[in-house]
Amino acid sequence: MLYGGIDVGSLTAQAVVLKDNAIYSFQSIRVKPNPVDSAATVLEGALKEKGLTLKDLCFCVSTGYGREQIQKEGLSRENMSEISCHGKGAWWVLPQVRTIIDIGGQDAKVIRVDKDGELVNFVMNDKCAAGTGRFLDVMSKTLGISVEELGPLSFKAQQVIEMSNRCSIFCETEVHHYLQRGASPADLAAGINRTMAGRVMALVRRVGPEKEITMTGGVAKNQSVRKELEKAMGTRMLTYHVDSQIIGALGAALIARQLRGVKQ
Amino acid sequence: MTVLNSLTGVIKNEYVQQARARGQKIVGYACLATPREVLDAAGLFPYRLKALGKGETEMADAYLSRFNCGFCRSCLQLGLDGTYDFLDGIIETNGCDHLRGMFENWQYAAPRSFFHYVRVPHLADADSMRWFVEEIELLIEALNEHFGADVNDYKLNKAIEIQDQIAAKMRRIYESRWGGEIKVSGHEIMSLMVAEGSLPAPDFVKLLDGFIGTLEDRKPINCRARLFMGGAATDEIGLIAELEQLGGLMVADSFCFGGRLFLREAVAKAPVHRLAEIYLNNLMCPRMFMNYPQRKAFILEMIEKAAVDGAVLFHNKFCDLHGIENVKLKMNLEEAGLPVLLLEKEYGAGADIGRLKTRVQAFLERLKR
Amino acid sequence: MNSISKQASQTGLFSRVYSLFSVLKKLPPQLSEEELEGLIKVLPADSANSMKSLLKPSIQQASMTFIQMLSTALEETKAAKQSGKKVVLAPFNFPPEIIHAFDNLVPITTEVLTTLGVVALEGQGERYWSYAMGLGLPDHLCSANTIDLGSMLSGMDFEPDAIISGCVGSCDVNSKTHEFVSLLVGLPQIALEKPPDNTARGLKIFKNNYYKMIRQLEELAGEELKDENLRMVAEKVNRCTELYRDLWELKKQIPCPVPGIFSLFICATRFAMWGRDEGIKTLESCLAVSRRNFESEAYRSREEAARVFWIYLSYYYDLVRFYDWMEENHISNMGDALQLAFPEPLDLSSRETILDGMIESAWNNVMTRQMGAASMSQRWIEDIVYVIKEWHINGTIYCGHHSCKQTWSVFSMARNEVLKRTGVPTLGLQGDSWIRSMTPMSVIQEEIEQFVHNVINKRGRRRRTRA
Amino acid sequence: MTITLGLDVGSLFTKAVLLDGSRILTTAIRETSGNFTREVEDLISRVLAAGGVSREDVAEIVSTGQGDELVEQAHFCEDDVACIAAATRHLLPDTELTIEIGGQSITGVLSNPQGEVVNFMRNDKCASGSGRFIEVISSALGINIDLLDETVEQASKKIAVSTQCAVFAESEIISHVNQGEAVPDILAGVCDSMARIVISQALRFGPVERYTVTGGVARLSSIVKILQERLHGQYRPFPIDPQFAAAYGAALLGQQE
Ligand SMILES: Nc1ncnc2c1ncn2[C@@H]1O[C@H](COP(=O)(O)OP(=O)(O)O)[C@@H](O)[C@H]1O
Ligand SMILES: Nc1ncnc2c1ncn2[C@@H]1O[C@H](COP(=O)(O)OP(=O)(O)O)[C@@H](O)[C@H]1O
Ligand code: SF4
Ligand code: SF4
Ligand code: SF4
Repeated sequence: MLYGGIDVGSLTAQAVVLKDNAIYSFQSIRVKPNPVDSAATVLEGALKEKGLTLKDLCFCVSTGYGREQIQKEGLSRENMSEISCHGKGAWWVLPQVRTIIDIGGQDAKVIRVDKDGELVNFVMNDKCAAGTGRFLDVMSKTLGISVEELGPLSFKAQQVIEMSNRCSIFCETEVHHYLQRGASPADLAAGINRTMAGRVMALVRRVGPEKEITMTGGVAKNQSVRKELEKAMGTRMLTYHVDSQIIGALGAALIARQLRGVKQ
Repeated sequence: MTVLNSLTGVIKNEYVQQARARGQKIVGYACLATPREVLDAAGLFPYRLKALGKGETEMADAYLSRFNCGFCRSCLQLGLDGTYDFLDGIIETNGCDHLRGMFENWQYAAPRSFFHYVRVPHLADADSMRWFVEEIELLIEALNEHFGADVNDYKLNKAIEIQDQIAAKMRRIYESRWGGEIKVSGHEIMSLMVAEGSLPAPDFVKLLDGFIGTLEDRKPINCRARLFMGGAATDEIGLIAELEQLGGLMVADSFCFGGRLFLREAVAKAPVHRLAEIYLNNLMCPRMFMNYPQRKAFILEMIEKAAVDGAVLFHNKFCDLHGIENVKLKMNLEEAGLPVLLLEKEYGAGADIGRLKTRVQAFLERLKR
Repeated sequence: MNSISKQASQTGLFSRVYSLFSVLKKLPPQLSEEELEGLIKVLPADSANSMKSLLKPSIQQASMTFIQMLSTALEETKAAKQSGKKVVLAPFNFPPEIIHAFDNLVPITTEVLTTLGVVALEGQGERYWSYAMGLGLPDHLCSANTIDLGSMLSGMDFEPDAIISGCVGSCDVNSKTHEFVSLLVGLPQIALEKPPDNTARGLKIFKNNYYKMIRQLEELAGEELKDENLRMVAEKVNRCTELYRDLWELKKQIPCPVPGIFSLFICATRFAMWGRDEGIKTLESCLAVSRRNFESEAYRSREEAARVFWIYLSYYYDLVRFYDWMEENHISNMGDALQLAFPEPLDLSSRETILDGMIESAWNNVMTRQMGAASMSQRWIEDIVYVIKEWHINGTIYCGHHSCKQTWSVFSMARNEVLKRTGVPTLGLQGDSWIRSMTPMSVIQEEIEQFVHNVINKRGRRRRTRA
Repeated sequence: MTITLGLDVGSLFTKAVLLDGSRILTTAIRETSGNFTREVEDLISRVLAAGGVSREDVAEIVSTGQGDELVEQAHFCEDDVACIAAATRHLLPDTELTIEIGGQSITGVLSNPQGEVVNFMRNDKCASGSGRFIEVISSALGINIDLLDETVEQASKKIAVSTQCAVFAESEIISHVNQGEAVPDILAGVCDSMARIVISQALRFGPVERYTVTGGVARLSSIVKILQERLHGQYRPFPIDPQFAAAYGAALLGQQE
C-alpha cells in the first residue's frame, strides 16, 4: 500500500511516499509562488522517482501553506495542520519522543505528543517572525555566508555577541554595526545562534518540554542552535537519520495511512 | 438575516438613522456593567460601542499606545474619525484600564457635551452594592438633568421587563443548541449579541421574534466538535465565522458580547436596587475580584449542559484581565477533563487569520475530530 | 508541572535575597577600600557590580543603614513562621504601617523584593520570569509582579499567609496577578478597592473599605488592632514623614545634593518600613549624607547638565550602575513617580484621627493617587507639573515600562500637557523596568544623551573625533 | 566661503553632502555595509571629485547617523536629531514638525520658531513602518523601489495588509499575488498601511501647523500623498532630496564651527 504526504512550507516543499511502514521515496524543492504548484511538482517528483502516478496512492494528506486548496485541487484527500504532522512524523522516527521543536522558515512550534504520537499540546509563534528560520537567513546573508555555514562558523567563536534587537529585519543593521566595529563573523554567528535559541526557548517554556525531545524543520540542521537549546533546557535532544525537513510530509503520509481505514 | 447583517456590518445602522430622524438621543456605552434600562427609561437609545473588527487605528495610536488593547484602540479610532459622531453622549465605565484610557482620550480629543462616569465596583459584597446603587441614582440624576428626562420607578420597571423578555428569548435561541442538533452557529449567536446593543430594545424584541420563527425550518449544521469559547471582549463575528468553518462550532461562550448577556438573577424589588443586583451580581467578568469561583462554576455548568468537547480561550494582545484569567481557567477546565487552547490575538479583521486557523485546526485534530 | 523550568528556578527569589543580605548585614559599618574590594571579589558578577556602586564611600553611610533595614525586614519575614506570626504580601502602593501595628503580622512588598532580586542577584530575576511564562502567562504582564509570582509558584520559596490587593481599582495587572497567586496557592486574598472618585464620597467609600480590611487583618492575626501599637507606629510614621519632607526640601537646591540612588532608599522605606525605627534610621542617614553634600563646596560647584525626573517608573535592572552613569554625565536623577506620595503628619489625638490619617495617606499613596483617581491623566499630570516646579526639573523621562497600560494609555496626553503647562519636554522610551532583555541599557543611555543635549540644553552634542 | 562636508551614516545608506556656504555643491550616496572606513572614504573622494574641491579646502567634515563616531575622517559628530532640525530650520524656517523616515526608524522632530529642538521621538522596535519594510515588500513583488510610485499610480484599489510584521507581510503579499490580485493594488495597500504607522507617529505631538517629511521614504510620493491627505496642517515639501536631509544638516552645522 502506498500513501502520500505533502508539506508546503514558506521556503521549501516536500513530498513523501510511504510504502507500508517505510519511506519509499521523497522529494524536496524550493517553493513556487503558488502552493498548489509546489505541491503538484514535488509530489510528482517523488512519485516519478519510482515510476508512479497519483493514482497509485491509496490516500494522500496535505499540510502546510495552502493545504486546503491542495485538497480542493484533488492532489490530496484530506488536509491536516503542520502541527499534527510534525508530531506524527517525529514520533515515527523516534517513538520515545514526547516534545518536538519544529522551526521552519516562518514558523516555530513546540509540540507535545503522547506515546502514540497523538497531539497533546502545542504552541506556535504568533505576531512576530523573530525566532524563525527567516532570522537566520537574513543574518547569514548579512554575514555573507550561506545558511548552512552559520552553524559550523559559530564553533570557531572566541566570544558570543548576542543581538539585542527583537526584529529579524533590524538585526541586519545590528550585525553591520558590530562588523563596523571589528567584530569577528564567527563571534557574531555564535551570537545569532544563541539569540535564536533564546527566542525559541520562550516558546519551549510555554509547553513545558517533556523528555525525550527532538527537533524538526530546516533549522534542526543548525548544530549550533541545537547546542544552545540543549544548554538552555539543560538536557540533550535526540537525533535521527532522516532529513529533518521532510518530517512534516512524512507525518502527513503517516496520517494518510491512518485515515485510509476511517475514510474509505 | 439581512437585517441582522446590516446591523452587524455597519456602525451607523438604519435604526440609528431613524432615531436621529425622529430626534431621539443616542448614548454610547461600552461595558456590560452599564444598566441599559436606565437609558431606556430615559427615552434614550443606548448604543453599545463596538468596532466590528476594524483594525485600523492610526488616529487612536496617537493617543493610546501599541501596548493597549486593540479593541479599545479601534473603538477610539471610530470615535476620532467621526464614525461615532451620531452619539449625543457617552457613558464611561471602569471596565478595565484600557477602556478607561480609551474613554479619557476620547473625551480629551473629541469632547462630548454629555459624558458621565459610572463607577463600577470591583467587588460584589454588600458595601459595594450600596455604592453601585448610588451610582445608578447618580446616573439617573445626570440623565434627567442633561436630557430633561424624567426617569421614575414605573419607567424603570417597564424597561427591566423588556430586557427580561429579551434575555428569555435570547436564552431560548442560545440553548437551542444544547439539546442535540445545532441549527444556529456560534457566529450567528454572536451577531445577535452584537445586534442587541445596536438598536432600541422594542425593535430588538421584534427582531428576535422573527429569528425564533425561522428556527423550526432551519437545517442542522455539520459539526465536527462542540466548542466553548471565551475570553476577550470581542465583536469579531468574521473571525468566529472563519474558525467555525474548520468544523468546530461554538455552542457556548463567555464572551463579553455573548453568553453573559442574559444573566439577570436578582432578588430586590425596588427597580434601582434590582438593577444594581442584575448588573453587579451577574457580571461574570474577570474584572471582578474575589469571585473567580463563581465564574468558574458558571462556565463549568455551561460546558456540561452544552456537552462541549473542547475550549478555546482568547485574549487580545495586552489584555491583562483575560490574559491572566484564561491561564487559571485553562488549569481548571483541564482538571475537569476538557482540552483547552489558549489563543492570543490581535484585534482586527483577518489579522493573521491563517495562523489562528492553523492552531484551531491542530486543536480540533487533537480532539480527534 | 513544568519540570525543566522548575529545576532552573530551584531556589526562590526570597531565599536568595535573604542569604545575600544576611552576608551583607555582617559587614562592618564602615568598609575600607580593601574590604570593599575583597567583598566584590567573592560576589557573583551581577551582585558585585551593584555592590561596588552601592558601597562607594560617598554614600556608604546611607547604603549601610539601608541594607540593615532590608535585612531586618527579610529576617522578620523569615522568622515569622517560627514565632507564629503571619506574613502578608502587599503591593508597593499599600502603606505597610498598619501591618506594623499588629503584633502578629509581618508585611512583605512584592516590588521591593523583586527590585532587590534584580539589583543584587546573579542572573537577575529572569529565571522566575521564565517560570511564570511556562505557566502560560502572557509576556506583557508587569515583570515586577511576574518575577515575584514565578518565584513563589515555583514552590521553592517562602509562602505568605495572605495577600493584600491594594491595587483593585487602580491597576488591573497588579491586582489580577495577586489574585492569580492567591487562587493558585490557595491563600486568602484581601481586596482594598479604591473607587475612581476624587470627591469626599469616594474617600468615604474608601474609608469604609479600609475599615473592612482592618477587620480582615484582625481576623488573620487573631488579635485586635491595639491602640498603643497604633500610636507607637503613628509617632514613628510622623518622624518618617518629617524626614521625607526634609529630603523633599533639599531636592529643591541647585545642584541637587540628594544622590539619585536615595530615591530608591526613600521609596523602599515607604513601601516596607514606614513607621519603624529602621526606616527612620535609613531616612536619617540619607538626610545626613545629603546635608553634608549641600554644605560641601566641591559638591555645590558641581555642574548639572540636566535635572531629570522619571514621570512614572524608572529602570531598576542594573539600577545602581545606571544611576552612577547619570551622575557621571552630570545628569541629576531626581527620582521617579514613586516619590509622589505626599505624606501628611498624622493627627495623634485619637485612634480615629490616626486611622483617618493613615487612610488618607493610603488614598494618596503612589499610583493609588494617580492611576486610581477619577481620571488617570489628570492627577498624574498635576503631580508631575507640581514636582517640576518644586524641584526645578528641566527634563522628564517616561521609561515606557511596557506592562503599564494605564500610563501608556494617557502618556501622549501627559507629555503634551506637561510641555504646555511647564515648557518641560518628556522623553518617551520603551523598555521593561525589571528585565534587561527588553531594551539594552546602551540604547537607553544613547537616547537619554541625545535628549539631554539636543532637547533640554539645545546645544547639540558635538563630539570631537579627531584631535 | 567655507566648504564643509556632511556625512550621514544611515542604517541602510550612507550619504554625503558637500556644502559651500549654504549652497550644495554635490551629493553622493551608497549602501551602508560592513566595510565602513572604505565606504566613507569612497564617498568623500566621490563628492570631492565631483565638486572640484580638494580635501584641504574642506573646513569641516561632520558625521552623523548610526556609526557617526567611527568616521575617522570626520572632525566632529552631531546627533541626527540636531542635523535634521538644522536642515529644516535652514530650508523651511517656520516648520514645526519634521518626520524623518529612514530605513529603520521613524523619528518625529518637533522644533520651536527659533528652530531649536523641542522634542523628538523615535520608533524603531519593529520593521513595520520603516523604509526597509517597503523595500522588502516591493522586492518580493519584483518591483524596483525606483518604480514604486509609477506602479502604485496604476492601482485601482487598495488591498489591505493585515499583518504588521514585515516577514509575515511578505508571504501574505505573495498569497495575494496567487489569488490573482494586481501588483499595483497590493503595493497601494502596503503604502497605505505604512502611511498609517507614520501618521500615528506624526499625530503624537498633537496638531501642528506645518510639517515636512525627510529621509529616504519621503522620496516615495505614494506614501507622502497619503500623509498629506490625512494629516491636518500644511505639508511643506522638503526643498532638496529629502534623503540627504541629515547629511545636509551636518554640513550646515559644520558651517557654524
Ligand atoms: N542545511 C541547513 N543548515 C542550516 N539551516 C538550514 C539548512 N537548511 C535550511 N535551514 C534553515 O531552515 C529554514 C527553512 O526551514 P523549512 O523547514 O524548510 O521551512 P518551511 O517549512 O517554512 O519551508 C531556513 O530558514 C534556514 O534557516
Ligand atoms: N530610489 C530609492 N532607492 C533606495 N531606497 C529608497 C529609494 N527611494 C526611497 N527609498 C527608501 O528609503 C529608505 C532608506 O532611507 P534612508 O533615509 O537613506 O535610511 P537610513 O538613513 O536609515 O539609511 C529605503 O528603505 C527605501 O524604503
Ligand atoms: S469584558 Fe468585562 S470589563 Fe470588559 S467590557 Fe465586558 S464586562 Fe466590561
Ligand atoms: S479585551 Fe481586555 S483589555 Fe480589551 S477591553 Fe476587554 S478587558 Fe479590556
Ligand atoms: S519585529 Fe520584525 S519580525 Fe517582529 S513583527 Fe516586527 S517586523 Fe516582524
